[in-house]
Amino acid sequence: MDTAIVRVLLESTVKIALFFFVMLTVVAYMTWVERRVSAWIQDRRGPNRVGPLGLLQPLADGIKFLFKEEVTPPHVYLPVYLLAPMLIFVPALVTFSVVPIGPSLDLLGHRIALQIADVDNGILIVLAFSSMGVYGVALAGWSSNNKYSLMGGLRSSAQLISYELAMGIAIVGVLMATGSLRLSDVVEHQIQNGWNVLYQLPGFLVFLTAAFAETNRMPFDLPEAETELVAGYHTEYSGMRFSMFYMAEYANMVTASALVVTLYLGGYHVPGLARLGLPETAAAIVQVLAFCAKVAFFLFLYVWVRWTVPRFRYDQLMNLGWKGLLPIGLANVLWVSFLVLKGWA
Amino acid sequence: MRVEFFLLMAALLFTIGCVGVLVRRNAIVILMCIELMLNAVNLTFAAFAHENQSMAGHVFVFFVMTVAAAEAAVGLAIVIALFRRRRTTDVEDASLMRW
Amino acid sequence: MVLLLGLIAVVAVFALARTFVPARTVPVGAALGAVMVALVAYDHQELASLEFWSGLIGFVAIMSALLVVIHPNPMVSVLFLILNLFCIALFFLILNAQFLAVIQVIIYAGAIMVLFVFVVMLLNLKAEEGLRLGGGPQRSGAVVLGVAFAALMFYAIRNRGAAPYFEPESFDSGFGTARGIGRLLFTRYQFAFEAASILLIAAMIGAVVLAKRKLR
Amino acid sequence: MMLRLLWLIPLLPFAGFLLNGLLGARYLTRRAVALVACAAVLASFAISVGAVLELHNFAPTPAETDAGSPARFTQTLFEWMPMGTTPEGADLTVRWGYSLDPLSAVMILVVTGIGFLIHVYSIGYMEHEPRAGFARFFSYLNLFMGMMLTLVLGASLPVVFVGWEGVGLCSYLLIGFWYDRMFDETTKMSCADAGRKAFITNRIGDVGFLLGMLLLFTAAGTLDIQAILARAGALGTGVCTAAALLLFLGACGKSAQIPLYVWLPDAMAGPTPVSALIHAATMVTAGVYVTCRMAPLYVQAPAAMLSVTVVGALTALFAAIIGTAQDDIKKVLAYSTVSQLGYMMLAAGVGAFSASIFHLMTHAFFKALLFLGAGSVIHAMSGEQNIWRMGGLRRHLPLTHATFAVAVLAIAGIPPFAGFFSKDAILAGVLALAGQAGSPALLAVWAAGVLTAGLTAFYMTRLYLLVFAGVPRMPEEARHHLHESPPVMTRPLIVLALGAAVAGFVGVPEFLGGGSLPNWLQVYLSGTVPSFHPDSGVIYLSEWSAMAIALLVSVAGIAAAWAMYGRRPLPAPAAAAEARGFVRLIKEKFFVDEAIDALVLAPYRWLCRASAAFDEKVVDGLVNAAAAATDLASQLLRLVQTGYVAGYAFAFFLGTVVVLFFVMR
Repeated sequence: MDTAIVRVLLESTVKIALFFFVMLTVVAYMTWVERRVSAWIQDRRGPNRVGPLGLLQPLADGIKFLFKEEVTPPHVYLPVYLLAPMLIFVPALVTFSVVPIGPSLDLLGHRIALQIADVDNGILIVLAFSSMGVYGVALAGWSSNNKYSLMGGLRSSAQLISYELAMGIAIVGVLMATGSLRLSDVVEHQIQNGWNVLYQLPGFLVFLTAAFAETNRMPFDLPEAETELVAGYHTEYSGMRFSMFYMAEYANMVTASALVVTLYLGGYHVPGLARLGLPETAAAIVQVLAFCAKVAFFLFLYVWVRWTVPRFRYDQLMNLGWKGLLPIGLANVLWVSFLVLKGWA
Repeated sequence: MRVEFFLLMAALLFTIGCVGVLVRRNAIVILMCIELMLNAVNLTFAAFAHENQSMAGHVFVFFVMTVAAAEAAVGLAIVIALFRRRRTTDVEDASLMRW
Repeated sequence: MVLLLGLIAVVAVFALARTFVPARTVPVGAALGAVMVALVAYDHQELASLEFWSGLIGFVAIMSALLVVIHPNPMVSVLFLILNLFCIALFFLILNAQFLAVIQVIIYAGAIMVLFVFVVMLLNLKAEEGLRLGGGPQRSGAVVLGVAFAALMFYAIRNRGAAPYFEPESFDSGFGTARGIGRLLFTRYQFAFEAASILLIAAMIGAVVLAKRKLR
Repeated sequence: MMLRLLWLIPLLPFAGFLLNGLLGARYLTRRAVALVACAAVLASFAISVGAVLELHNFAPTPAETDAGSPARFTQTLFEWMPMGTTPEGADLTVRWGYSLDPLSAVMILVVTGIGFLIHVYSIGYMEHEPRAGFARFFSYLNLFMGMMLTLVLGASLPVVFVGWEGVGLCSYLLIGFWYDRMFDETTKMSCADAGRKAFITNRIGDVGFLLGMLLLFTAAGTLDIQAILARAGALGTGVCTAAALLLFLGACGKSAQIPLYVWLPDAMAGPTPVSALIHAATMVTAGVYVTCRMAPLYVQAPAAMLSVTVVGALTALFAAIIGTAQDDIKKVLAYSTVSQLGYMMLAAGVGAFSASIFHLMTHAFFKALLFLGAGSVIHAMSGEQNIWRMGGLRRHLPLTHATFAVAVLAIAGIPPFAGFFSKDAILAGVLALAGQAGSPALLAVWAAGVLTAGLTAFYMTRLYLLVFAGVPRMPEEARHHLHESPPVMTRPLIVLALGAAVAGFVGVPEFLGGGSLPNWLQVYLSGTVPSFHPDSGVIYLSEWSAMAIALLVSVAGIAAAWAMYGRRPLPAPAAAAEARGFVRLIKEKFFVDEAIDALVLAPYRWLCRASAAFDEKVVDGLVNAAAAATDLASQLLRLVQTGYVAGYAFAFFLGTVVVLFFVMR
């Protein structure tokens, strides 16, 4: 085996392990953040018993989930029932692999990109894997063999498909401006020409809304609307399998936030950093931190919105998706093409 | 990697799809078998495109996908209409169009 | 070597398909992992080769295709078809058709198959009863025909003219990219492209008309 | 100059036809219609006269004239059927051309001259027709003129055939002119039926003409008449005989010879001017004309000549016998025409072609005159045609009577009227040939000719006596309507009477004139038709005595008629049913129509019915069986359509595999 492949394999393995660890940690702590923020918004205290400020709460939850009995209802279609949580969790993680969290830098004599996979068709891969998420929801609903689950699954898949479209249209604007499908190019383009959000505000808003819908978060959490569907597609799940859904939701949130940041808010770009003349490594660290901060803001926004906005009705949801976001997205495409033609973007 | 490998693979997939169409009675599965066949053809296109270094094969794959999407949409709509009327998706129950 | 791996893949896929009970899955998976590790230890060169992965993907593709046909439950068939589509997407990648690979995933796996899942869910289809191979003359005839067809294809492919042995490094960097396809699509195949768009609209209207309960 | 306008001669009447046919019924007044029609024919006549006069001074090359070849002018208008050339290089192209030579010169003069007179006469005769019918009548007449002139002038056989068919068509149209009227109450024959009968009978002859034409084309490689005649000697007797006989079959149809004469008596269903023009003066002589035109061919075929002679003689005698017992004024004239046509054929058969044409010309005069006179009588009698209800018309119709009497004398062969000379020329020809060949059979033919002459004199006198002499036998009411015809009708009669009186002098036999009055018609025609010159041999009778015998027989016929019908009061006519024996046979026209009906038509009808049955049962049966087989096969095949998609797909896949197998094998 020649050294190049060994190096690539090693590098990737390290990156993946690191990413996995960070991701799971963030996901775990997002549950804590969620509860704390909601308590704050509702003028309560929130979890504060386990550890300082309740910081060990996610750990406790995890332990609890692991040790809970896995109840497998007798009427489910087992193979698919088992497969569904994995299908919903994996795409969320995989999507993140194409997002650059920082510039490439020299480390230990190698040029290393702060990105797991810098592929040509990055944006398409994002779309591809986000579309995979539908299966988890749909199959979970179907295999549970329960009409509430089925309804939840159907609704959810319809919702995901609808908003995926809006999302795709919004991304087209970014693609046109950049002229490349590579996400690092997208960031590079924004560093050169300014953030996309500045002149693609409609696209940004559409993408953001669609991202909310894609993650099944309030105000679009119809698939699990407990008042009408008990708990939607994951009614029959319990224990670690339920926690997979739970974690997948937060993983999706993180990925979606990272995508919003990458596509519209310049990714790891910090305006004016280049002028400071920092050494490359330090600058990279600053940029990674900036990226994290931006993502954190959006994660907070998710929580904020969840406890602020009421849930849509199903028809309102569909109307918004097809009659609201889609036209706006198309208008955005027109606008960006105008800009591109004029050479302003 | 000889291109023959992909051709053989495509041939096998195509055969399986064909046999599936003949063997199965569920309209949805039959449609899926047709998708299988289309994919086998797509693979052949891609293989030849690679062999000849011509992107035309890719374009054809693109169009095949378009057609497949249209076919799936209409086919499934028909299946739904059929199911609504006759409570079945078995193609052998939908045999009114005969002598 | 490839044969051995293929055998393992067959066993794995069958295990996954037929015995999806966790109790049995765990030891099989573990055994599989152990074998893999042993193989890596034995011959890592082989593992890094394209032939090995192609063979593996091919076996998975064939097996999943077979299961699409064989499995009585339509939903399982759909899932195996998705697996098959992924395999083909990987083939596309191997054939330097990266754009096609992604498109394959987005359109086929992400859109068309979702439609299938949707319909299966909507109709709440049960497993097809009485599905067994060799039942009835037509089924056995179909299998015989299939074998004959496959044999013909093998014969044809075996007897085709000498083909170049491709070297991935020799390729033009633009081959298989979105840019390349787009260039062709909007120049040489402009008309076909427009026609395809009309086809899609027609299919959309047709599907709506067919599936709608009552047209207002 | 006039010769250059040859093409106008048929074209002018044709233009008149178009003008009257398309506009006449709606936009033109009677006067205009009549003017157009007559002017067209008159112009044709004028051009004809000019052309014929010019033909005398015309010679293609002086050398040809010196060699004694006929003065002939041929005008080729266009290539009609370009058929390329034979491998040997012979030109097969058929050209549309007209040719004028002495034979056709005589014909066009007769046709246009007499035609013009009849046109004028028709103005008066048809005055009671509605305007549309009037215009139709004249357009038909003009069309007929055009076609007849095409026939006469045609330089090649197809052109002649066009005219031949065209005059047949006009004959059909004009016989059936009063298509809504009944012609014969006893046999329920309408005028339209009569027209059909004429047309169909003619068609039978036309088949012969067509076949003869094609045979000549095959044998000679050309259809140009002069070319064929020039090669006639090289064709061989067999071909010549076959072609001559086939052409003669056509002539039989057109010229009403046995056995195809039956249409002519029924053709009297048409208006009388039509009978005069078509069925007496011009069209019916077309057969004789063509026979004479192809004379060099006939000369090469003695058997054909003999057939012509026999058929002509039989027809002449047969029709004359029937004519003695007819009660209808026009029927008498019709049988007379058949008889006289037989005479002409007889002449042609013995080789006396110029005599034949001579008789054709004189006959045109006096027979047209007879018909027109009969028309005048019918006009005066308000449509009555039965001679037993006439009588004593001499007082009421003096002009008609006078002219009619001239015509009767002419046809009866009384010198110096025209018929005497022409009939004598024919009889002399027969006698001369008989003398040359030493054949008693030809003497019998001569005897038949003489007998016919006597019978002709008999029935014509009978007709004259019954119509004009004696006491009136018509009803009282009809007697008051009697009136002489208007001048527009009588003037043509006078002109024709003059012609009938003097036309014979163009063909005075040589022994009579001795040079002062040469038989210059024969001289004139000699270049075109082979003249009959008995060089030597036994002559049974001297020309003088032969002529005397013929004259005596004619006078005897007149006397006999006078004896039978000149008495007063006249005995009532015996009804046909009451008559016995030979008289009955004559009155019933020898039952020829009935015989044809029984011998030809009945088997033919049976054949038709059998064919119809064959068609319905066998042919249709086969078709139906095919349909039934298809149906059955479809019924079986449709079982394939099971409605099961898998079955279809299986068949599809099977087919694919099979095709692939064969493609890759």
